[in-house]
Amino acid sequence: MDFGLSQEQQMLRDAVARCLADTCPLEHVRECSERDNPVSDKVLDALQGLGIPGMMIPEEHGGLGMTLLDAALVAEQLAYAVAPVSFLASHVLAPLALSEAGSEDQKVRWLPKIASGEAHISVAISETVEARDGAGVTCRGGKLDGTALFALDFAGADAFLVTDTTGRLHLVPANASGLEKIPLTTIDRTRSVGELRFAQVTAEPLADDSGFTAGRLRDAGRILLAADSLGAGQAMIEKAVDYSGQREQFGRLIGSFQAVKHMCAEMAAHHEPCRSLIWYAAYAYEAMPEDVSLAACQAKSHTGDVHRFVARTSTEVHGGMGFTDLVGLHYWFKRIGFDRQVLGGPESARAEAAVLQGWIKAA
Amino acid sequence: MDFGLSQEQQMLRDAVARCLADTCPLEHVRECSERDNPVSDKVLDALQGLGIPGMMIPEEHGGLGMTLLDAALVAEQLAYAVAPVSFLASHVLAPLALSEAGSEDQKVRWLPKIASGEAHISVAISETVEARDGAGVTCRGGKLDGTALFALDFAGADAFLVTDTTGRLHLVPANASGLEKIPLTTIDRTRSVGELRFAQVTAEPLADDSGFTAGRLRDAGRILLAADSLGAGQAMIEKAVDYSGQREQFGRLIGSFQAVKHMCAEMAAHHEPCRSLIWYAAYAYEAMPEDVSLAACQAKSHTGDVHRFVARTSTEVHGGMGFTDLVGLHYWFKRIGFDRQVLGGPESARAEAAVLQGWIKAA
Amino acid sequence: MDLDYGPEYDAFRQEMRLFLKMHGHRAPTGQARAARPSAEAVEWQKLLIEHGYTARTIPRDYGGYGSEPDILKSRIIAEEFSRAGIPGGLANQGISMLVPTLLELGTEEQKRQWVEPTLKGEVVWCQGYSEPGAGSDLASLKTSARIESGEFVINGQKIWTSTAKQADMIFCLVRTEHDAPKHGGISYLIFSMDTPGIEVRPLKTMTGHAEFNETFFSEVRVPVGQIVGERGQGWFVANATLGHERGMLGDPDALENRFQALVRLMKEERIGMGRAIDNSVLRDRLGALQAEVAAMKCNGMRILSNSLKGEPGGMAKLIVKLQSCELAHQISALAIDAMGEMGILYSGSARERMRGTWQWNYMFQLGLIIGGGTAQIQKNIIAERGLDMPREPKLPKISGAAKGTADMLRQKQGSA
Amino acid sequence: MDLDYGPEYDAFRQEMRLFLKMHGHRAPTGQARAARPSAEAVEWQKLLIEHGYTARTIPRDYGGYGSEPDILKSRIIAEEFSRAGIPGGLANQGISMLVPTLLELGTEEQKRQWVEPTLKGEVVWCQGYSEPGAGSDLASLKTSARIESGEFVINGQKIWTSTAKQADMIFCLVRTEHDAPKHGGISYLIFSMDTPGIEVRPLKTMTGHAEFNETFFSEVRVPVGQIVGERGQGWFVANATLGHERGMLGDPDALENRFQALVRLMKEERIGMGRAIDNSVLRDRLGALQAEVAAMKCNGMRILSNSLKGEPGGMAKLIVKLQSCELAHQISALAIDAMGEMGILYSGSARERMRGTWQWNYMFQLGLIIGGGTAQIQKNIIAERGLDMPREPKLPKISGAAKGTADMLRQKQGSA
Repeated sequence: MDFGLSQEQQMLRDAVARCLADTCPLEHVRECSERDNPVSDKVLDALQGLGIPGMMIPEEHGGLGMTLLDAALVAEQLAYAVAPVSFLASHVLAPLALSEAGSEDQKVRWLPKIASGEAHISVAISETVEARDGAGVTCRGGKLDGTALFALDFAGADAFLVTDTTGRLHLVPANASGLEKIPLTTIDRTRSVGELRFAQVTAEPLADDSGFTAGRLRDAGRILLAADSLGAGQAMIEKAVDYSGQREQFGRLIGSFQAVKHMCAEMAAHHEPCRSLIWYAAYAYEAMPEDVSLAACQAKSHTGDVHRFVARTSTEVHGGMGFTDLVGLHYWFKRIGFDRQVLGGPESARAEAAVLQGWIKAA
Repeated sequence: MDFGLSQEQQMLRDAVARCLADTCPLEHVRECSERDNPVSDKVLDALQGLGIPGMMIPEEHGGLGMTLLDAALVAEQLAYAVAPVSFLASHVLAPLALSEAGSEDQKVRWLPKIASGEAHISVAISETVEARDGAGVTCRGGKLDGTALFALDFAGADAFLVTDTTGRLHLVPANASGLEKIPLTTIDRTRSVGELRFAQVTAEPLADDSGFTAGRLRDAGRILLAADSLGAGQAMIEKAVDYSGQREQFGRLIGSFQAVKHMCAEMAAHHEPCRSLIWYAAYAYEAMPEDVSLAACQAKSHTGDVHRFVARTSTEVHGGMGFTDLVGLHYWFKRIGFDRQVLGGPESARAEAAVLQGWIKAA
Repeated sequence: MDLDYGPEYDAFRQEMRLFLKMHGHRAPTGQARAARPSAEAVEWQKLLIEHGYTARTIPRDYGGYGSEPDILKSRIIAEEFSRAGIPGGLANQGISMLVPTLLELGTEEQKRQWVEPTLKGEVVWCQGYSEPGAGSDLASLKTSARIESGEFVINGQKIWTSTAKQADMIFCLVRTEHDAPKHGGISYLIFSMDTPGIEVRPLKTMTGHAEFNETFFSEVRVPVGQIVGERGQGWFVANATLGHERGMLGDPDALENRFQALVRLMKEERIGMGRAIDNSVLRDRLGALQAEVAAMKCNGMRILSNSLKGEPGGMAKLIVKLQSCELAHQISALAIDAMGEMGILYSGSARERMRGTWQWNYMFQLGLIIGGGTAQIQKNIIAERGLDMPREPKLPKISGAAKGTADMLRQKQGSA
Repeated sequence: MDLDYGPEYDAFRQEMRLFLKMHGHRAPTGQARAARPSAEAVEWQKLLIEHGYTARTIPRDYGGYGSEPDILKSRIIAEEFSRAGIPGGLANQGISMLVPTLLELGTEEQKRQWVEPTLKGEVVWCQGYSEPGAGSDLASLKTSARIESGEFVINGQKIWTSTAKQADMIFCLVRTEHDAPKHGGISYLIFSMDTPGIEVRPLKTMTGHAEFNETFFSEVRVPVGQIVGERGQGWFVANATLGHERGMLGDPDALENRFQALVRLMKEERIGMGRAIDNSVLRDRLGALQAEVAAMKCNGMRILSNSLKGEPGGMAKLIVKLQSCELAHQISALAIDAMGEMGILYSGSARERMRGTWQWNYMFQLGLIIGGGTAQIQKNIIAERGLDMPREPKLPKISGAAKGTADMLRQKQGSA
C-alpha cells in the first residue's frame, strides 16, 4: 500500500518541472500567447527530449506506455509553468482513444508519429457533455455533417477525433474535404481551441460504437483538467505567499497581517486535499476502472470550485499588482477559468456523479 | 418618499425594546424555556400594556389596526430579547386571517378577545409549504380528517386555524371533539409548536375558498420570521463585538485581532441590508400586495442564509464560551435555526420565487 | 415608510421622461463618452446642464445649473437615465472628484478657471493618487516635490491613472513636507499633462486591455499657485473626493441592470434540453443573487432617505462598497457558469455572448474589489468605524528593506 | 501508487474480520463505552488487547499487546471496526493522551502504576488544561501550585474537563514557576479526583446537555512526586498529547460514516412529490460534500503513506483539523435543510429523525471547530508553519484590566 508517487514519478515530475523552468519563463509565455497559434515549438521540443509526447503511447508503438497518473503529474507541471503547448487532447486523449479503440492500422499510422512529435490529433468530445443548439455531428453512410465545438489542442492539428451524436468517435484528417476549421478565442491564450464544421466529410470511425471510449476520454480529460487547475493553483498560492513576504504597507510586510495570512491558509487548506483526490482519480483510471467516472466528476467539480476561490484570492492578496498584466498572474487565473468550464462545470459534473451513483435516474 | 420608520414606529420599537429589557432578562428566558409551555405571562402582560396582542386587529374590534411593518418591528425586538411569548401566529397571522377572510360573526367572537389577551389562536399552514407523507388535512361535509404539522404558538391556544389540502382555512376550537394535540420539541425552547390530528372534527371554514388567504398568511409569516432572524442576528452581532472588546488572549483584546474584526465586519455587512429588505417586504404587504409574495420569499431566504452565517460566526467569536450555556448565546442561535426552516428554507423559498416570476412553471 | 415621491417629484419625473423622449436620440453611445468626449457627447452634456439633468447643484457662475441640492431629484434623474437606457451626464474623474474638491476648497480663481470647462468636457482630468508602493497604504506615497524658484519640482511615479493618455490635466498628491508625519506631508497639486517631464505608459491589466496607465514625473515644474488647499493638507483635501469615488462603486441601479442582463442570458442560453434558467441549481444561485440585489436596492433607498433627513448613512452606507463589488463579481461568475463551456469565450471569438463582456466583467470587478480600498480595508473600516472595535495595536516602525526585516518578525508570537 | 495492502495485510484483515464475526456480539453498545466503562466494555477491551486490536504497540510489561508499530495494521483495525459498525478499543482521554505521555516521559514507577489499569478501563482520567481565561492562549493559564511540605498546593479552575464527573484521576497543567516566562512556568501533575478540595460542576453547552464540566481546586494537596517530566516543563509534556488529540478530530472514516448517514436520510426524507435527494439543489450540495469527503479520505491515505515512509505529514496533515471539522458541520447543516421544517425537531420530540442527532451534531461540531484550537488558530498555524509566512509582529505587553487598555489601543493605526 502506497498512496503516493513512485520514485520514477517524482523524477518525471521534477524533470518536467526543470525542463519548463529552463525553457518556459513567463516572458516566453507572454510572447506565445500573443500569437494566433500559441504553441511553443521550443517548449515542445524540450518536452520531446523527455519523451512526453509519447508518454501515453504503448512501447510497441514508440512511446513510453505510462499511466494517467504520470500524465496528471505532467499536466500539473505544464499548468504550473502556464506552458503554451498542446498536451491534454493531443498527447493524452488521442493516444488513449487510439490505443483503446483504434484499429491496428490506425495505431500503426498515428501512434509512432505522435510519439515522435511529427503529428498531433485534436479531440472534440464536448457534445458528450453539453449538447448545444446548432451543434452536434451526425454520421450517415460514413459521412459526417454538423458542428463540433471546443476541439482541444486545435491549432496545427493533423487530424481530429470527434464524437457523433451516438457517442462514437471518428478520425478526420485536417485536410479532409468539406471540413471547416474555425479558431475560438478564449480567456486562456496559452491553449488553442476551435470549432469544426462538417459538410459531408469522409471519416474513419473507431471500432467501439458503444460510447464507452468517449466516456473514457471524458474521464481522462476531466482528471487532467483538474490536475491542470492543481498546478495553476499551486503556482498562485506560492506567488501570493511570496508577494506577501515582500510587499510592505503600513510599515509591515502584508504577509504579517492576519487577514492576508488567513487568505493564504484558506487557499492551502482547500487546495491540498485536491492533490490527493486527483492522484486517486488518475490512479483509478487504470487500476479501478469501475470507480473512475465518479472520481473524475469529483476531482473536476471540486477543483473547479476550490481553484476559482484560489485564483480570486491569490489575485486579492496581490492587490492592484495582481490585477495588472505586469506580474502575469492572470495567466494562471485564466488557466483555472478555462479548466473549470471545459468538459463540464462543477454543477454539471456533480449532476453526472449523482446519476452514476443511482441517486437519481438520468434525465 | 421616505424609506424608513415613522416617528410612531420608532416609538413603538423603542417601547417594546424597553418593555422587554425590563421584563425579560436572560434569566427569565432560561426559566421559561425549561417549562413545557414556555410562554411567559409576565412578559405577555407587559406587552399587553402596550397593546401588542391587538396591534393587528382593526380598531372597531378593539385593536390598534397597525401594519405588518409595525409587526415586523415588534418581531425583531421579541427576537432580540429571545422573548418566550406567542406572537407570530397568535397575534399576527390569526388576526390577519380573521380580518381578511373571517365572517362578521367570527370577527366579533374572536378579535376583541385576542386584542384583550383573553384568547389566542394557533395557526397551522405548513402544508401549503411542504406537503409531507402522512400529513395533510381533508375537509368533507364540514368535518376535518388528517394531520397538520407545525401549528405555531401552539401551547395554550384556544383555537386553531388550519389549512386543508385545498388551501382553505378552518377554525377549530381547542376542545373540539376528535382533535388530538401533540406538542413537538424543537431546538428553540422559547416558542411553542405542535402537531394536530383530526378525526372527524367539526370546523368552521373561513369564507375564502381560493387559497388566497393562506397565501397571504404565508407571506406575512415569512416576513415576520425574517424579522425575527434580524433581531436575533442583531443581538448576536452586538454580543460578539462586546465580548471581543472584553476578552483578552495573547495579551490583547481579541477584538483587536484582524481575524476577529473581519468576522464581525462580515456579519454586519451581510446583516445590515437584510433590515432594509425586510422593511420593504413588510411595507409591501399592505402597500404593494402584488409584490409582496416575491419580497417575502426573498426576505425569508436571504435572512435564512445570512443569519445562519451570523449565528455560527458570533458563536465562533465567543470561542468556547459561545458553545456553553453560560452566556446563553444559543438561545439566539436556535431562534435563527428555527426561523430558517419554518415556512420553508431558503432553497424552498427561492424555488417559489422563481415560479412567481415565471422563470419556470410551477412543478 | 412611503415609497411615493409625491406630486412635485412625480411631475419632475414626467418632465424628465418627456425630455428623454424628445431628445434621447441625441445622446451619444456609451463608447463615445469614454475619456475624451466626442463632439456629440459634449453637445449632450451641454443640453443636460441646461435642463438641470447633470451638474445640477453646481452654481451657474461656474457653469452648472445652479439649483438647490435635492437628493430625490438627483435620484429620479439617475433612475430615469437608467430606465431609459440613455447615458446621463459625463461621469469622469474630473467631474466626480476634482469639481467637488475645487468647489469646496479651491480658490475663486481656480473655480472660475477649471469648473466650467471640466463640466463641459473641454478639459479632461486624470487622478494621480496611487503609487506602486502606496496602494492600501496610500498615505505612504513617495512622489515628491521640492520648491525651487517659485515652482514645485516633481519626481516620482503614479499608477492607476485611468485617463492619463487623454487627459489635459492631472490632480495629484505629492509629498512636499519631508519632515512631517506621513499624513501631514502631502499636498494636492493640479497641473497640465503637457508639462515637460511627464511620461504616460499604458498599464495593461488582467483583462488584456489597458484600462489604466502609469505616469512618470521627472523634474516636472509646476507653479506654486497650482495647489488646492494648504501645503501639507493634501491628504485631507483628497479624502473628500475619495468619498465621492466610493459612492459611485455601489450604485444599485447598475447592479440591477447587470442582474437583469444575467436573467436574459439565462433565458436565452441553452444547454441540452433546456435553458440555463431551467437548471435548478443555477436558478437557485440566480434567486440568491436576486435577493441580495433587492437587499442592496432597499439599502440604497434607506441611505437616500437618511440623507434626506440629514441623518448619517451609518452602517448601511459603510458596507456598500464591500457588498456591491462582491455581488457584481458573483453575478458575472454565475453568467460564466450558465454558459457552460461557452463561458470561456472572450472578446473577438466566434460564438461569443455579449461580446465577451461577462468574462471581462468578472475580471474587472475583481479589480474593483481590490481598487479604491481592498475588501480587507473595507472590513477594517466596518469593524473600526461601524462597530467601534479596537484598532490594531500600534507597532514599532519597521525600517530597512522588507527582506531583512522578515526574519526579525518571525519571533514566536501568538495571534489569536 | 498502490492501494493494495499486499498479502500479509490482507491476511491480517481476514483474521480480524473472522474475529469480529466470532466475537462481535460481545461488543458493548456505544453508550456503555462512555466515560466510566461498563463491565461489558471492560471485558471487550481486555479481549481486544489480548488479540492486539487495541493498545497494540504498548509493551506487554505495561499491559499492552507489545507489538511493533505498524501503521497499516492500525489502519486496517480502524477500518474494520468502522466497516462492521462495532466499537473498537476504549478511546478515552486517559488512553489517547495520558498513556502516550507517560510512556514517553513518565518514570518507570508511573508507567507501572498507571498504564495497565488505564488501558483496562479500571482507572478513568480527565484532562485539566483549558481555563475560562486561557482558551486559544492556553499557555496563559492561571491555576497555580505552591510547594508546601513536600506537596503541591493547587488553587484555580479548569474548564472543558469532559469526564471529570466519572474520573478517578486527572492530568492537569498548573503554573508552578511564577517568575518564569509563560510557557516555561507550567508543570504537568497527575492526581486523584478524590483529593480533598476538588469540586466538579457540570457544564451545560448549547446542545442543552452537559457534555463537559468545570473543575475547581481549592488548596488541593498533591505529593511532589506526582509530576510528569520536570518542573516548568509541563507545556512541552502536554504538547505531545495535544498532537494526539488533534489527530483524532480528523478521522476520515468518521466523516464517511456521517456522510453515508446523510445520504440515507436524503433518500428517506420526503417533501411534496419527492425525496430530499430528488431536489437538485440539495443534491448538488450533497455531491459537493461528497467530493470533499473523498478528498479528505484520499488526503488521509496520503498522510498514512507518508508516515509509513517516515516522511513528515506536511501541509496535508496541518489542514486536517480545519477542513474536517468544517466538513462535518456542513454535513449536518445539509441534513437539517433536507428535513425542511422537520429539521428543527430536537431530541425527545414526536416525529424526530435519528433521535434529533442532526441538530445535536450541528451544534456539537461547531464546538469542535472552536475547541482544540479555533479555526482562526488553525489558520495561523497553516500560514506560519505550513506556508512559512511571517508571524505577527511582537507587541508591547498589555497589563492591567482589558477595559482600561481598550482606549489606549484605539490609536489611529492602519491594518491592511
